[in-house]
Amino acid sequence: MKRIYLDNSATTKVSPEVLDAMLPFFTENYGNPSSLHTMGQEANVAVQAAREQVAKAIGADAGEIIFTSCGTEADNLALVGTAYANRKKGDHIITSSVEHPAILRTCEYLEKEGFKVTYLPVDNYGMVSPASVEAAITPQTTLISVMAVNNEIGTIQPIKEIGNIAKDHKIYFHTDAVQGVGKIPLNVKNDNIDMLSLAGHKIHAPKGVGALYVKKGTRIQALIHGGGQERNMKSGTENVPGIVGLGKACEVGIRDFDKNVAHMTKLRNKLMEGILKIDHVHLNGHPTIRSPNNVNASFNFIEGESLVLFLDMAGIEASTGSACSSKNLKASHVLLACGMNPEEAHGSLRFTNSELNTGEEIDYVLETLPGIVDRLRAMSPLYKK
Amino acid sequence: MKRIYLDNSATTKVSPEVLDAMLPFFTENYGNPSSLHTMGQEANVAVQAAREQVAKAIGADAGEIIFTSCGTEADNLALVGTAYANRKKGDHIITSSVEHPAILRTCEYLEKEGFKVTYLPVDNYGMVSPASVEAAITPQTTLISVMAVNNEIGTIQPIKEIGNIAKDHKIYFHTDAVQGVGKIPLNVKNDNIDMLSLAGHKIHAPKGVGALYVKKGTRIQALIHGGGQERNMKSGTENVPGIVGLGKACEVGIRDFDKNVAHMTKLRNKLMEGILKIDHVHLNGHPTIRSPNNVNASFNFIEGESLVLFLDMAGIEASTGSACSSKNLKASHVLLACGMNPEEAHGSLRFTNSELNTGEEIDYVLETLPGIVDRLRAMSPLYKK
Amino acid sequence: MMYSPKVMQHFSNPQNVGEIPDADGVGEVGNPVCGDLMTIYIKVKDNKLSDIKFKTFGCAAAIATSSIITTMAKGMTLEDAVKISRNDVAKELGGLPPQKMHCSNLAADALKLAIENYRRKLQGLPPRTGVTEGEEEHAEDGASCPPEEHK
Amino acid sequence: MMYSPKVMQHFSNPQNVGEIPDADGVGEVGNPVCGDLMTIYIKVKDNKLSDIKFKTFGCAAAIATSSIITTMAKGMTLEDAVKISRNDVAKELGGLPPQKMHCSNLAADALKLAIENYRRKLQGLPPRTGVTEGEEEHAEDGASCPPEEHK
Ligand SMILES: Cc1ncc(COP(=O)(O)O)c(C=O)c1O
Ligand SMILES: Cc1ncc(COP(=O)(O)O)c(C=O)c1O
Ligand code: FES
Ligand code: FES
Repeated sequence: MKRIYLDNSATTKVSPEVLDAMLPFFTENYGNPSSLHTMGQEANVAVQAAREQVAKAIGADAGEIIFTSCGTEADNLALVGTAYANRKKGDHIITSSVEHPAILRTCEYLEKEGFKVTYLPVDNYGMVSPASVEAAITPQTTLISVMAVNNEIGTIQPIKEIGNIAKDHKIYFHTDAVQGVGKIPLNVKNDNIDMLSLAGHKIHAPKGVGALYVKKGTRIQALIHGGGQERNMKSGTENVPGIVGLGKACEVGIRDFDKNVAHMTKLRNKLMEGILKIDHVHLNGHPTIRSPNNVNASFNFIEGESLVLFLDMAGIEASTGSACSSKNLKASHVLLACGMNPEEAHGSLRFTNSELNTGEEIDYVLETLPGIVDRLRAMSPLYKK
Repeated sequence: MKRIYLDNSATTKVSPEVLDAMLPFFTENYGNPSSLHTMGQEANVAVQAAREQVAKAIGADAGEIIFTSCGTEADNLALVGTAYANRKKGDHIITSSVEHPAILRTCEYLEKEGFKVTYLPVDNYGMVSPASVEAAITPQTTLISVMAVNNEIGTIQPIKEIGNIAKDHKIYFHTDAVQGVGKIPLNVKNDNIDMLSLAGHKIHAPKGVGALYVKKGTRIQALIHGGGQERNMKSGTENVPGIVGLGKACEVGIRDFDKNVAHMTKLRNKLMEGILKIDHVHLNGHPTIRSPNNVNASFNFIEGESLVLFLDMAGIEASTGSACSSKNLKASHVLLACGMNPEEAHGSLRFTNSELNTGEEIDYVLETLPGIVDRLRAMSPLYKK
Repeated sequence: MMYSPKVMQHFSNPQNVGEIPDADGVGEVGNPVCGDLMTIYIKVKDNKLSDIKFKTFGCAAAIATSSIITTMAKGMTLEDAVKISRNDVAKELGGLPPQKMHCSNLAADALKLAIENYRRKLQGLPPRTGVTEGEEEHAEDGASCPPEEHK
Repeated sequence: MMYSPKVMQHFSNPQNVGEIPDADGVGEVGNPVCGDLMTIYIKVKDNKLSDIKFKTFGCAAAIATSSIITTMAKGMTLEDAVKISRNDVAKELGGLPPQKMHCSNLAADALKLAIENYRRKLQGLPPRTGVTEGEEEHAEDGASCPPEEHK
């Protein structure tokens, strides 16, 4: 069966261009970048070139990029690293209630360690208001962390406005842009961003590599100690093929940005319009200020995991924020923060496309989905026609 | 020019078997192991299979393996994770003065955070005495961390004896076995090991993946917080291809263990004997209780970086513990801990082979090295014939 | 796949879906806030379950356990049916992931409640409900399973 | 490569290696504990450096800076030679990695000392030494370069 992959916010296929760039570093130029010999220095040069590519994609300088093992590590380094390094200045952090667990769990850890965290509410579209950020600032605030694009509902946050507020108050501003790179324009200088997290596997680079941009002069300390790689901020032998892949993906992502965004937007709109024709369905997230690749909708009376698995049996790969698919059985914190009731939150379904998807694939989804929804509703005690 | 890679303790070539196992996970089975759909579940199955392979290589259970991004992260997680989780019980850690920076810098970080660390001395061969471990134990000791095989001089530590002492005193025992896997027999049950670090790129798996074995029941907390992957101990989307590669390398490493060790030992002995025929040279590390792949020798009157670079120009890739090749200009802490004077420590040269090296390569090194040593000595103000 | 083939079989092709308008007993359990709600309808004849149907709002495990318990219970005496335990259900399905074990509880509870309500009816008592409201943590032990969060 | 082509060229093929047994001035600087020791020998004729040789124990940068400074200084007047600065040396080599800048200091210092000792000799004074002992930190700024440790 042909499979239709529409879960690109979970992870993406490594693109052939990226894989080609990586391959020599497994079996030919496999040196350790810290080694003095030719093989080592070649690896070192490749890592530096990738650093330039990543920096360029977000308007940073190469010396401001720290390679990490994933988006989560970048988020942890940003939060824990600046919280501790600036503890003398203050102990208060501002974030939003719709962040990824990589931010929320880390903030909870910091709370256990004595820091204070404000979790800003969002509107029904999952959007943080810049005014609420400003209102939450105290003399103890050292860091504001608000994501660029929400991973569940695709809402784009007003990061430039938040960056300006942070700058005015001389507070560090971090944005988790794991879902933003390649989807929205990002420029750390224009947007007044002090730290920015990204992850390779969301942009057709491999899993196992991410990066944190840290503006020159930012006070931050390491999470992982050792041989001093990555300017002492992430010790451990560099994941050279992964880093090369991330560099390439950034280069390609910028090169093809307009084309990709136009394509993704077209597919998204088509899917969104088609889905919203189904009864008792409503869109989650902002209707227009949303990621070009994200459609998230709630299907009343049915539960997301069942929906995802029925779609999977039909060859369509999507995801859900349903509690039934998670360990703690709580419905998606993002949908709840948007003011949705738990029953509806359980029935959420997320499709996230990429430049690799096609219009025919969307047609097939729109043909297949209504029947599945009907079948599940027929089984549901909540559904009375 | 044909290049002879003899820096396998720095990093290794990914073996074709390993790369083949990994490749499908970049562009075909690229799902996120947390995803419910087929692609995700296939990735999940692959990660679990790799967990079994890694566990088997060290006599552990699959549920006791936590995948990390490198050896350094495994070391940090072991030390920081147990230090904090057991802080109520005590605040004292015992380690050795010849550990890798991944351990030493992490211990220094813990000292800054209020923990107490004993750095045990070593004998002239770089060996820790089990009696010194026992003597250092206090009622506050919660963790002993001693490496399995030293990365610079190859000395094999008496970890089984140390494990027994730790067990008798009900103290956790961690061993950094990054240089031990595939070189010496390791069995966490027999050796009374509670935690063991390993890294893929030292055993022909790729860079960007490592693992920490944590015995069931060990109190440990996470370093990196987020989505709860790896039983909450290393959040972040799993590096699926890397993990698959590490699993495969462990399987192959155990399958070919005897053959590889015999081959490496033969090459090592040949190289060691040849090098020791050069004047004013002496072996570093233990003459017999050493890694089958390691030759480390000091060449009086000359400096290691020059030696490495001249060898590199002749196509031979090796490494040195010379201060001149490092940021802080201090000679190798390992050689100094062995009681060597700094001048001699600056002249150290390390060759580390693997099963991929050949006897002809060693012949070439032995033909080439003496001329280079002579040339450098002729330039040296320390050398008077 | 996180689910056994038997779970997937019952999930993709569930048996005895529906309502019994003139049911002798109805057992409704679950908590929509937690994303699960299950109703089991029974018909009783000669102290045996002559018919049984279900409706379920919930995950694949919830649907599969509902389906399998109806096939297990159909034709059983009330005494035997009431003894079907969570483990019986899980075993019959070839196992369930740890965090999904509570779904098998749900199915067993719904059947028990349907039988209890049948008996209460005979005694002229009003039916009981097994539906709870509000947040609760009812996961058994998810420690060894990777949680699924939106990535 | 961490080193410029010019550094590698002077390192792999150093100029003016050796001693001058009847040197007019000798400058010896460095610290073997830090892994570097450098001796520069000069012959002076008509206030010019008619010959110059070096011996160096140290890294590639130390050897290359020794070599280049001898080629730069040969034929210079003492006044000009004594002015050769660390930056001149580094520039001539097409740059040095930050943690290696102190090596270029070393070469400039050795030449200055050789000239100073030549002048002291003319005045009947004993030569000075630039060799230090014991541990010291003399790295300039290694912050932006990856440190090399045994892996
Ligand atoms: C003994 C030892 N421990 C830890 C490490 C760190 O491993 P990695 O570079 O994969 O983080 C290394 C190698 O660099 C090592 O040799
Ligand atoms: C917004 C956001 N932040 C952080 C992460 C964590 O990234 P990773 O899984 O690479 O650690 C993700 C994806 O999982 C994400 O979508
Ligand atoms: S119905 Fe919620 S976990 Fe199964
Ligand atoms: S001589 Fe030590 S760094 Fe150059």
